[in-house]
Amino acid sequence: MELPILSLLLLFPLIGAVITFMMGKNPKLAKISALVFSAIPLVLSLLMLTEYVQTAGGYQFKESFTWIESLGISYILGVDGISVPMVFLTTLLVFLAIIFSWDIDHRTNQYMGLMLVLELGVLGVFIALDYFLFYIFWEVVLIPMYFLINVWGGPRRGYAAIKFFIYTHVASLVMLLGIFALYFEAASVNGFNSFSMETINAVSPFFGNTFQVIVFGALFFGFAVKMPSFPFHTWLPDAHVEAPTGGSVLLAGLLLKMGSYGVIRIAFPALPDGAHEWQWVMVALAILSIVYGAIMCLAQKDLKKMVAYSSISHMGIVMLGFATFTELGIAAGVLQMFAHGLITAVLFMMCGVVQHKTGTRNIPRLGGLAAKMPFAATFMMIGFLASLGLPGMVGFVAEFSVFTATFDAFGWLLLIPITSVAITAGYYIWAMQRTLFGPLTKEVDVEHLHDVYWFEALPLAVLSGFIVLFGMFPALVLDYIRPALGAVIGLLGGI
Amino acid sequence: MDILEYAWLIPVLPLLAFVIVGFLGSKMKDKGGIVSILGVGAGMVIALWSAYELLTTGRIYRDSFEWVILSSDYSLEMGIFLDSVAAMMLIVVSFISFLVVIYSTAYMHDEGPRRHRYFTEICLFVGVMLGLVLANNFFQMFVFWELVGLCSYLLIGFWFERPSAARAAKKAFLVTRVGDVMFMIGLFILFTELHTLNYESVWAALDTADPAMMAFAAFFLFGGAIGKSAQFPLHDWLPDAMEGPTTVSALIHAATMVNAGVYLVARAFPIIATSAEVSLFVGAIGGITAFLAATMALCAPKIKGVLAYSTVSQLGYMILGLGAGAFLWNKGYHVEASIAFGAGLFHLMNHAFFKGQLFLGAGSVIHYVDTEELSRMGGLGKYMKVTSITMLISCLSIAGIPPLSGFWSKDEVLSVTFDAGDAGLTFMVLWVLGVLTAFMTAFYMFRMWFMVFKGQPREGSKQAIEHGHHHEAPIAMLAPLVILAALAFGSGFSLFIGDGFFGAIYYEHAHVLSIGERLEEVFTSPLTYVSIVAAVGGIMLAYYSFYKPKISAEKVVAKGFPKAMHQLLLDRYKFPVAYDKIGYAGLYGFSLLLDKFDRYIIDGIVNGISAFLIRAGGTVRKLQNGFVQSYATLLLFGVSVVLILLYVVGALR
Amino acid sequence: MDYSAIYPELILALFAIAVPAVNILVKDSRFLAGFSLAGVGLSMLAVVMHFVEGTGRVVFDTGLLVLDDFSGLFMLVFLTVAFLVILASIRYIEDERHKAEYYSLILLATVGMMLVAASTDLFVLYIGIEITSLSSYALVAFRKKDIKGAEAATKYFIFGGISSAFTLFGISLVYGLTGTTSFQEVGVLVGTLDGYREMLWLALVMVMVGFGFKVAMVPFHSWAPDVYEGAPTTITAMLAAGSKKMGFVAMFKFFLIGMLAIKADWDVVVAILSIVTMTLGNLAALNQTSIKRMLAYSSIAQAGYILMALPVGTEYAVTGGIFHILTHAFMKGGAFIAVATLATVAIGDRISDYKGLAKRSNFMAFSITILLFSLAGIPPLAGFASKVVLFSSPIMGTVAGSEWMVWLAVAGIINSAISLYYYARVVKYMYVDELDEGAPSERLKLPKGMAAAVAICVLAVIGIGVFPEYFIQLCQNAAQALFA
Amino acid sequence: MIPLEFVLIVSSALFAIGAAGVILKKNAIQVLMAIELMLNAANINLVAFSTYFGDAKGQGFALISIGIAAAEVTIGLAILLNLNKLRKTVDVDDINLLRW
Repeated sequence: MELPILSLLLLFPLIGAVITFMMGKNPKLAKISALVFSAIPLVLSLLMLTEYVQTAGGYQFKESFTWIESLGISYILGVDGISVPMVFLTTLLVFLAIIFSWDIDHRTNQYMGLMLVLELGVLGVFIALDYFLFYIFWEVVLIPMYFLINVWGGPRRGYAAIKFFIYTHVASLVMLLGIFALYFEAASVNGFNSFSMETINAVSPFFGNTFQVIVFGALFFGFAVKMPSFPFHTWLPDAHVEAPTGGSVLLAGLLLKMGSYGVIRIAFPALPDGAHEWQWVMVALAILSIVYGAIMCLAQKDLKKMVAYSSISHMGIVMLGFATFTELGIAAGVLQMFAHGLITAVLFMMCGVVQHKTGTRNIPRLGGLAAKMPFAATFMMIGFLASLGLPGMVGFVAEFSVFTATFDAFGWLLLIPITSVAITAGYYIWAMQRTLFGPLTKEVDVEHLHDVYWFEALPLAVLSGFIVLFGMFPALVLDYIRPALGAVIGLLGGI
Repeated sequence: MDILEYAWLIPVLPLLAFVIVGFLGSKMKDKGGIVSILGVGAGMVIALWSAYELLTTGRIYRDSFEWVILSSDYSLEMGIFLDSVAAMMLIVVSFISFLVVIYSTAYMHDEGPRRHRYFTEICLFVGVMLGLVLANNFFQMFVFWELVGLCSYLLIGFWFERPSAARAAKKAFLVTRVGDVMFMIGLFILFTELHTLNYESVWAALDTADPAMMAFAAFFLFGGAIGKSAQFPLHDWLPDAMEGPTTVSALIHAATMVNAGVYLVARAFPIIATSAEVSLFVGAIGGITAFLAATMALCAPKIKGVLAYSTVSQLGYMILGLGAGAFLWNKGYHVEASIAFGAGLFHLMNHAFFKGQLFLGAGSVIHYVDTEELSRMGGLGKYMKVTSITMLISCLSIAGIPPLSGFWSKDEVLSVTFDAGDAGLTFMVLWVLGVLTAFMTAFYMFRMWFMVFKGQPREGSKQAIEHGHHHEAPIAMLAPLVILAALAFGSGFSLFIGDGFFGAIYYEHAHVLSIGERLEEVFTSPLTYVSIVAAVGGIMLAYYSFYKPKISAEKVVAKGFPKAMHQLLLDRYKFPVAYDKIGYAGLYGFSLLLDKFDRYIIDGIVNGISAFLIRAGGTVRKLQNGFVQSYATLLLFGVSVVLILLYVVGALR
Repeated sequence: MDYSAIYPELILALFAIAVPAVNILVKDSRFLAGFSLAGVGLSMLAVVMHFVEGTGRVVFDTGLLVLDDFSGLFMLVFLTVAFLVILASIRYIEDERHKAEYYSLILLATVGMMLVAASTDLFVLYIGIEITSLSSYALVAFRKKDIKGAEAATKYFIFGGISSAFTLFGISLVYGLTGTTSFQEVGVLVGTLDGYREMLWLALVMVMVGFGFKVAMVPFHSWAPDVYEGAPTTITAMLAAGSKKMGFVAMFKFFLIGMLAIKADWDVVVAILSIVTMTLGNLAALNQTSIKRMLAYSSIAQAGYILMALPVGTEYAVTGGIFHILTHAFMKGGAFIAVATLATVAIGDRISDYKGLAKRSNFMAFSITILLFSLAGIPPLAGFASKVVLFSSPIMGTVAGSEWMVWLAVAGIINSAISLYYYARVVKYMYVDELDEGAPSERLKLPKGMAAAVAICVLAVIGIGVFPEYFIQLCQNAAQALFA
Repeated sequence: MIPLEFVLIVSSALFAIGAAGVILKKNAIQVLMAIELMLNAANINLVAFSTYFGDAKGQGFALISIGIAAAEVTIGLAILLNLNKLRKTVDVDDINLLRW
């Protein structure tokens, strides 16, 4: 038998976390073990990328064992074209985030261990094919993030951490109720209990309409909070502002994706009719998030808070793409998830760098950094430009296709979200002008201003490389995504 | 061998140079100057060669591949589409880029290590600009369109530590971005209506497409051009863009990038031509821009300012020509239309040469006197012979004095506008504006020239002269000046080479005339003399007010309406203020408002809930007062309540 | 006559009586503890034998007591609790006098609980409850020098007296209405008593008071926080994990066998009570300063969750209820024992006393974290597994057609979200906050027995969480046995 | 013989009096006695019903519950004595150290 890649993907972070936690005495060793144990999943995911048969579609590398028989819960793992890029993104970002956090000296072993636990949770979410399993991983993610914010966070970390914890916990519990409803409804159709996604989604056409509408509401609430979509977004800025850089990178790069992933993996296939009934709500929220988030960015003084709000705006684009229910829109949405993961990682790392070197993230107090730290400035520009959708960078194709799909589906309604393209350019370019350019400000300690260290430059360089690579050859990702969409579109009544 | 097979190298070689300079430039002793010259030069060689191939054989070269398949019915392609128009653009872009890069090696010499960044960005620019020219579909054009925008942003902000430069860069990016958004919308319309963005497929599909949507598409695409070619009302970024190095102004903001908009209009010409309204709109924007910019140039205090406004104005001419053409086509005058089409592009080419030359000349002047203020120059003629003479040629050319290049193209543009006047009266008005513009152009160009090279040296030039470098700029700077001056003089004669310009570059109907016919056509029409008179009149006025002061400009603008007008022009019709009002007061203010909303309403609700719960917890907790008898009472009370509940529910059931 | 049905009770009762006698011969307290542990062990063995042999339902001669999967499971729960409590008590009551009585009382209380589990008749059930109550009154008052203990005992006793009076009166009414007190027969007869509906309701409520008192169900809960706080912590553990569960057993039997016929009359009311209970418990727990009191309120909230099973009333729901009782016994028992453990090493029961605990004892901090998160229902811990079954049961009901049940689930999840706040607070104190300057920072030397007890609970919580299958099976069988 | 209703009325009254006493009396001993009243009210019921049905079960149970009540009183008094020793009071209004 060939090796169970997916189980190994989960196993190594787990082992790594345990081992790393034990290295309280020796921080250096803790870092190295964390690095190793995050490198292994990265290798595995690369292996998976090569082994995966793009054209085949459907779930591959499947593993399935009965777990809790009496409730029909089983341990089912599998990946399709939607989850493959996410898995790669996860392993990559965790690995880089660990490198980036090389200078963590406070409770190093715990920090690194938590990073690995986080990886475990997120990977689990992306590869679980059983609703129960999915939910467990979904919740597992919260705890390490709670500690990351709460122990290594900024001044108001206590507030931010508990807000994040409870807000998203409420959301996931509501989602859980929805999953229960699905479970019983499917059981009444099938005549046997099962939490397996495929089993439940297979009978989704038999679910009553009102049932679908209500349950979709529950699920969508859970996901909308996670994405986060206006008006359920307020936990995000606080969490980001307080979280340590590594935490923010994973929070924005991966945790938000879990929300949109849930929509495409669960809400749509399981409740197609519900999706159709809710379409306009989704569109409205998506557009609101896009424009609202973009305008909010203009107002922000804190660089990191600005980036946080930009995440809201960009995840709105994902949602908009999904809400078109067209192959183009959904494919673009998934691509945008991937793109945003890479880009936002760079942005938050840069926030960390600026904070680190200058001791402040307050845009008005910054200025002229480009003169003293050219490399940092370059990375920051790459991040900003990629995020504002510059062609040749990964974000552009996704954004462009989403808007194409939007015009295709909703016509002139496009004119509202498209404004964000200009506004986004507005706040990024303006922020660049005020932080990187102009004369150096008094507030910043010019003498000791130091350019990026190796452990900061390396991840940034790698990410920038990927941003450009996938920007020039989006097909590299899209060829995984597109064949997998047939199933979803089919259920949604497309194609 | 067929050189066109290698056309893809045209952008790739400069981009190669970009990569090499980018990564290794800092190590090189000249910070990548030579490499850039080689890269751009090699690109130019192939470009000129293939342009020659194209123009002589008149063939069209196509090549493309599917870049990314988005979905079963949407895919984006990248490719090459080379026709005579592209060939003309190739000549202009590659050649001027090459000259400018050479010029830069000398001009930027004092910048030291920073040249590394400069050459990197210049190479990138040349590469993507050529890519834009090669594009075979609107999407690809948009991709490179954005990238040239990026380069312009970076290069305007080259001296980023200057707040003014940083601000100018931001303004350039954002204002053009507004245009880009419209461009994007246009793309979406085409894409969803026709499911392709390939030039030829789009042109072919026009007859069957929904005319209303096509009109919208044309309108939005032109919106892109408005931004990039600095047309009214998005023109105001270009004057600020002069914060960049003069070479950059010459290359990007005079000769190449700003023409991208015109090129877009040329490519979208058939789409625009489907709608009379849009064509009219295009023409009107062109005419208005030409006029407004010219007025602002009249009293611009800085040498580069004059040139910047003049650029905007000339771009207006081109757009006017194309708009008139589209209008004529729509009205069925196909031959005139194709001439107009050619005229616009003809002016594009000529303008690229003489304006490039003027900027480079201005560069060498600034290089010499270290100031941009016209009021601090003067009397430099005898110290900078080459510069002054070459610039004089360009001035004459742009003023439209026969037989220099500017004359031919400007005359064509005006005459086609006049023709369009038959079909729609608006164009008559535009023609009048055009003529006035011609007059003003002649005036402000010579105002500049006289103020720089003639009269008594004012303090700026005095210092320069006393500081005793009485020598002209180095050869690396002079050579490009001379070459360009030659072209500024002669590029117009392309009318008489082979089938002539209009025989090579036209829309649908070639317009081949023998030299005699051409000359006859030009010099028999009264319009020609109108424009000549306008030009000469402008020069005369300038001569008498700035060289042999019979008229004192100061006196004229000293008081009353002229004064107010003068001030208004110096304030650029308050456009910068308006932009700031929209940007800061409007959008930023609103965002601050929204921030409050977010903080106190949306987040307020969230925090409110938790606060409420905790306070409720406090109260509930206080109920537990510790007296066992109150507990007992609660118990009794509870029992009765439960009983009542049972009855109530029982009743309800 | 066949005593096999009551071997467990008999064994334990004999040991309970024997402990003081043994004390006369052997003074060593550890031996006493060991002896009583042996008793618990033997009794457990007896129960386990029943499961192993799979002798279904064994009835004691006149049918007042049975040993089936339901009662057996609960006997196991009670015995386990007793085991843990005794194990933890060894060090906890070292310096007290009358240890023999202490142990024997614990055993007696357990016997009472087991009787309740085994009973098929209201009278027997009442007797069982009383046995437990009387011994636990004494246990709460066990620390004679402790003012708080005395006060707690007084309150517990007075409140308990009242509620048992209510129960007795209620039982008498039931007896008067039906002429019988056997659940089965009552269950058959209540359906026929349309004329006496109101009377029946009165009886139902009065009986409910006594049971509600045990499970600390609002509005009969008010004794719980005070008593839990005042009592010796090990005893608190027993009250929370043991006698509380006995109350549920009684309720299951009374409502789902005795009063099932008129379920439509009371289900909504009980549902409301359950919601009120969980909400009030959680709210009051939000800003407690004493961890014991916080846990007391939290166990009121947990009682609210378990009460869900009654109004839903399906076999699945009862499975969930039983499962949550099972897991809660470990979570809450473990939590209280952990508090007791820390008390023996001079860490007070203020939440703030737990500051930086992770520095001083990783084991304790970790254990408490696991137990609390399990209480909050964070996967993959036991609390989550049981909550899944419990909370999904009303959804099942909803999907099956009775829409109002969904509110039970909604209230449930909202409450567990709220509860997360105060659980996380403790965790934050232990892990996030640093030790204050000058505060003792040397590592803690934990008493073996107590640590072992805590460890057992933690392992159980994790084990049940990850591999719940077997336990769910047990609970299912129990539920089936109940409805049989 | 006395009709059942009368007995029930008496027992209910007794129960009510007991309940009132529990709430109103300040002295813990009196509260204890009030509880006893409530218990006995229940016992009266049991006896009455058992005679009414004519089966001995009720009476037997009444006897048992009296026994239990006795035990309860014993423990109760013990607790109160200890309380009195520690706090020098058996007034229920003085014992609220444990609250909130």
